[in-house]
Amino acid sequence: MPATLSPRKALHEWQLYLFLVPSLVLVATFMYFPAASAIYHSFFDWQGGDAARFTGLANYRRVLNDVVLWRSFETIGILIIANIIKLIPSILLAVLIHRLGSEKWQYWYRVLLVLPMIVPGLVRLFIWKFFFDPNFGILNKVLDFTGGKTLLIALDHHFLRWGIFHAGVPVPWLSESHLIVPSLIIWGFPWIGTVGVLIYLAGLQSIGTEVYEAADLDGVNSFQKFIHIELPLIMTQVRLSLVLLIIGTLQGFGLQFLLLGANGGAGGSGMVPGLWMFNRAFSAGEFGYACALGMVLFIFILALTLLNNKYVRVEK
Amino acid sequence: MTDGQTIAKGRKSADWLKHLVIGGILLIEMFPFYMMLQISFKDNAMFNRSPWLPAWITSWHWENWIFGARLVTPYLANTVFISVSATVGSIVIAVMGAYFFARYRMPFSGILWSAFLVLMLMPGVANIVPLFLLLKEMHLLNTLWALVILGVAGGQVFNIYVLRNFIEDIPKDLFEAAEIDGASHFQQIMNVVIPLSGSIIGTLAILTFLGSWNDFLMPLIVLRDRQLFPLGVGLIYLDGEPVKEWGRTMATYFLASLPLIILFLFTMKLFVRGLSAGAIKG
Amino acid sequence: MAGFKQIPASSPQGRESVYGQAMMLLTVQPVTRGNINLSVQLFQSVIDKNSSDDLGITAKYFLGRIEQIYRFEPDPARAIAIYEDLFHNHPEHPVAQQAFVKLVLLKLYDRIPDAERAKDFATFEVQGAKLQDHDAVRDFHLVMAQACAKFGFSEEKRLDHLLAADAAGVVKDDSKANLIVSIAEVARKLGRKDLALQYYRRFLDECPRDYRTYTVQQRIAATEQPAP
Amino acid sequence: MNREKIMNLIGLTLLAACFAMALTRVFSRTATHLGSDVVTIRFAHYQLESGVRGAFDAIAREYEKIHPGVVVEQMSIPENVYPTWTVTQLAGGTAPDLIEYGPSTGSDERLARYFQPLTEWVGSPNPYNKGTSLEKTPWRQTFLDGLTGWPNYNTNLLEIYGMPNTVVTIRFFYNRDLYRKITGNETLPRTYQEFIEVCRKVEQDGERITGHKVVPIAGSKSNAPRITESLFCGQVQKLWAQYQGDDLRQANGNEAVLRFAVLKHKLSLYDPAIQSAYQITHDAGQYMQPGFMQLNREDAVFTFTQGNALMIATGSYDTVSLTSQAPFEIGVFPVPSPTRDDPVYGKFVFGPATEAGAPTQGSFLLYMESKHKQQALDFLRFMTSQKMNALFAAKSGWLPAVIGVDVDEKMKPFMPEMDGYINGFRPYWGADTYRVIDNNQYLLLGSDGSVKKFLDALGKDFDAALVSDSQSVNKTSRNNLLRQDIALASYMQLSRQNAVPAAAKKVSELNEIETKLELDLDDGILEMNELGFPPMK
Repeated sequence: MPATLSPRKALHEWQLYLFLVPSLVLVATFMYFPAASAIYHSFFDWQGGDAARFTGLANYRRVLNDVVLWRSFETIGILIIANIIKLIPSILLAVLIHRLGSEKWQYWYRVLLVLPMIVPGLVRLFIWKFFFDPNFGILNKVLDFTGGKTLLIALDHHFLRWGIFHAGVPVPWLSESHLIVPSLIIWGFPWIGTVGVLIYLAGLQSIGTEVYEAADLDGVNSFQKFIHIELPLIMTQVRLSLVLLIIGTLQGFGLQFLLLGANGGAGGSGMVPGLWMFNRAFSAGEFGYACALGMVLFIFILALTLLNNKYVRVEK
Repeated sequence: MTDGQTIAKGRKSADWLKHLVIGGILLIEMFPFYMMLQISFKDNAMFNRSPWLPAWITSWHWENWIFGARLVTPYLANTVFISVSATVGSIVIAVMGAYFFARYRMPFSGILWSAFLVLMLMPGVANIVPLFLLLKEMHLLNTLWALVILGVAGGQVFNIYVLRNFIEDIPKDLFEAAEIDGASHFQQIMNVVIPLSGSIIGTLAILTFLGSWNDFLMPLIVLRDRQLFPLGVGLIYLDGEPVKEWGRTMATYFLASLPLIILFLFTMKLFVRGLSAGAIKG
Repeated sequence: MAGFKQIPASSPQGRESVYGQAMMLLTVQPVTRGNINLSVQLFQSVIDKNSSDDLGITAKYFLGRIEQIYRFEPDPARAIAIYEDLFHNHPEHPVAQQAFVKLVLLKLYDRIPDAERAKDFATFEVQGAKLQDHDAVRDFHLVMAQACAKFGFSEEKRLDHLLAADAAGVVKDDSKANLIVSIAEVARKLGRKDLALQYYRRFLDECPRDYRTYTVQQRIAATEQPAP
Repeated sequence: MNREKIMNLIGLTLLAACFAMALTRVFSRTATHLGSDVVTIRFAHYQLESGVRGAFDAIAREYEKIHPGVVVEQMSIPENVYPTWTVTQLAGGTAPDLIEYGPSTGSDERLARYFQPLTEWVGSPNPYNKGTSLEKTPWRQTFLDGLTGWPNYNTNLLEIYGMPNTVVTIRFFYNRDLYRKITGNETLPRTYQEFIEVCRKVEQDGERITGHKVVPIAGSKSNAPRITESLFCGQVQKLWAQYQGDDLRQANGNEAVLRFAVLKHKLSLYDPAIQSAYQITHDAGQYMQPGFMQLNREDAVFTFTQGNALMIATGSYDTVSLTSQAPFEIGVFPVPSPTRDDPVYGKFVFGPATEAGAPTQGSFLLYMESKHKQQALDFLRFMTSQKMNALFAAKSGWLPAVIGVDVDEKMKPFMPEMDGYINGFRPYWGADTYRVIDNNQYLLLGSDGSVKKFLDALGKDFDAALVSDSQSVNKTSRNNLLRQDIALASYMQLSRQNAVPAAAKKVSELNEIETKLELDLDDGILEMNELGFPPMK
């Protein structure tokens, strides 16, 4: 953390504030004004037009006993835990690339990592929807071919008792209430966040080569090298990814909307808080209530972010 | 300082295994890229017959690419203008802002920082309407400057949040050394901050550039005259066609990303290698 | 609103502008309880000056409307009291007659035991006969006809009210189409064949392109040939 | 190391060069401002088919020919962005003069706040029909449905807002070669039983005859409801007749009576008619490819054009795109609904439903704050004149909305069938009941789905949805009533000072509308009070 300043020195360094002014002005006008409007409208019965009725905390009282919202927090909880676990592949890939002997290969792998970012989402969506297609999809073909299907049927019969896997009937991955969350978790295998990898690589770069030489001398094996050298040094980046992940997952609903529609799909098991906010605003026309939902969601995200900052310690 | 190649021999031998794993993962990551390329040479009938395997070179449909080129070129000038100005503006202002937070713990910096943090956590439901009204008041509607300013403002919160972490990791004595030589804050940024966090600045620049290069929602709402439209708007029309011409769409998407690829090949060198190498020596 | 304040409240235009200001307060967005209360006070000040001229009666009518739909927590009882008082004092004034229609609607559709509702219905039938204003007569009969269907009063009364509404003259095309079909249907159910056929035929030539055309033709065919 | 420097230099110069080129292009562009006396009329829509855009363009050019001082500009906006685009343009006051009706422009609140009611102009003939058979017909009656239904006539506001360009009918497109190969003949099914017979034949012998798996109907999230909803509505024709009231009102938009009947347990979802409606939905679902509910429109079209499905149900607007993509000949036949003598489903049905209520679409709304309102209205009259609608139908391949426009042979089977009974209600009666049904329909349409499993699952979620839908409808009618009351107050004032001649007539109209709205509102509030729920959220 930066050194705290005595008031006298701070006065001397007053021109440092000038550095923040441009950013502050831009953010205040173009980001704060719309956000403030959302907070303002959460106290109104507002249907998106300019007619609005002040109803004070009525929207917030309604949020408290909104069954669909609290059910959607269960789904989002599972997704957050899954996404946290899905951070690991990106870290491992970054470490692998970093440990490569030749600088030249490291550079070319870094370039190859940037390319997928350019491919528009439409293409990725097309491929993954095809992966889950019940009749032609790869997943069902692989399951049939490797006997995984019979395993699932047995599992379902004896253990799960959902009664959804039947011989001869293709598995409807995205239209069966029990299968939607697992499908959302599998989505995007092998879960490489190219942005994440680049950020970790930037962090790993600050490790001097002499540190590795010292570790080799002491006969440290590669796993201990990871735990004691590399992981601590990129903890700031990991903590950063955790924050971005929590915000992204809790606010995000694009994938659920594209795959399952505004109602959250079969059994409503694809319903997440962000999608419920979208549904209330655009399907039911209750913009004021959607703003109140937004505020409640904001408080959840804030709580999780503060928790993350407190418990994910970063020792230098 | 030994060159990279001769670093600890021990690690070199186990590299083929690493190459294998990295290569495998990258293959999966590059699959969409392959799909985009091979589909771009097919017409709908060929695509329907075999969506996955590339067609024989003899039956490639080059007219998809001509269609793509004719569609992309009119939008290029606007897109480059918006993306470059937004990226440069966003990074410069963000670096200054992050420097303020990271350099010293000034009075009120705690409040200001939480003000920034709050914005990042705020989910946007009805943000577009108030933003539009604001732009209307400022007579920025139907101008490219509106998109540049939105690009710069939009990137601030995220960029400052990321940059602050990295600038704080820079050892303090480097700053003190520069200060003793009489370097002003501005010179400290130029000589210490930028060289040391070159790669993260490069990554954020790529992200900001990409964001405004593909953006279609704000341009479509803010702009009215056709000749002001950027690339994102042109592409969204392709996606809207009820009869989806997959071949043409993919070819156009590839051509739309070509300038990005060329730019990254060069600027990647600039951010990754040039700057960081210098810092370690310094 | 600043414009209104310059004109002194006591002068004749002053009263008109106070009325205008009260009306403005109901339209200013966003609607707040404070604005509504202020509007009530301004209407009341207009009435206190002169409660029986055009402006006074209309102001009182809108006091009733505020209690009925503008307030965040509507108070139908107060609205009914205001409308009764208005109609009682100025039965001949069109606005007061419109208030009577609102009164009828509020009372019949309030949560009251059926017996009491039937009694009210009877008294309103008597009082309603005195209405002359065209709009009030038409709307009164439309409300009474709908109440018959909703609360199961006699179909004959429903038919009479529908016919009376048609006699008074419905303005909008689509309400006219609904009215004509309703009269024909009720007449058919009551076995008054000639009246039913008259209105079915009137529907066909006044509303040529309607989704009910085929069904009406079927009804005419069924009604014309003698019952098997 | 200097090779690094050179590479960096090249990179930087390249970037700078592109930027410089872009700068010159952007700033050299002279703003093409038009002369002040030229009037620009803009109309925005979200139909991106090239044929449709070409048709609108042709109409715009024709209009400019006879009105030299006017420029007509077409703005086509992609459908997925259209709601956001319209909301901001309306809120910002920069909307074009004519906007196409859509989910984001069609709510009562938006219509009443931003669009000009056209009721007063539809009574007189359309001047651009001079010299045709419709010369003296009122503008309104020149349309196939006389603008009596959704989306052009709003039953809550009792006003006409939209003037349509086309009418949408749902048909089955079928693969003629496959049909001949599998059924051995060319006769098309006319009744539901014959239709199921064909489906059964495809299911049994399809694979044997063609050598690959064939599905009777290509289904998807957007195609399946086209058939299942029309079959559902057919099955509840008699049931709706009991609730529709003497004015034979349409079910669409008047579902309040059904919501209260179910909440007061006078009508149960297990009612035989409703069960038969869900049963017929289930049956149709069995003949679609498994897991079709997760697929979208492109997947269904892909399956059909690949020859893996015999039929696909969609709107007449898909004719051009389907015929261009399918490597085989395509035929068309209407969705066969059960007849009265159908052994299983006959007893709940009057007969085939009228398509007079078929939604006329591609309707344009007149923006309230348009700077050239009269000119825009004139263009709207021109666009919906018989001659121009014929031009539109010919160029776009869509159906005309105006009477007397002859259609080429290929489109004849799509023309709406006017004769028929009033159709029943759809399964959902508001945003929340739609959500609950959408969430549970996999229990009905899945491979081992059943009506009982589906209805049991609806349970108390459906009741809660009925309450919340009723509450939001009550609030909408209260808001509509407030807006009417304020308009009425100002017209009362005008007519008292007889400043405006037509004020008295307007007062009479507004009183009539208010009476209807207040009857609906007070009915809704009474029902909710009797049920013990707060009338509004």
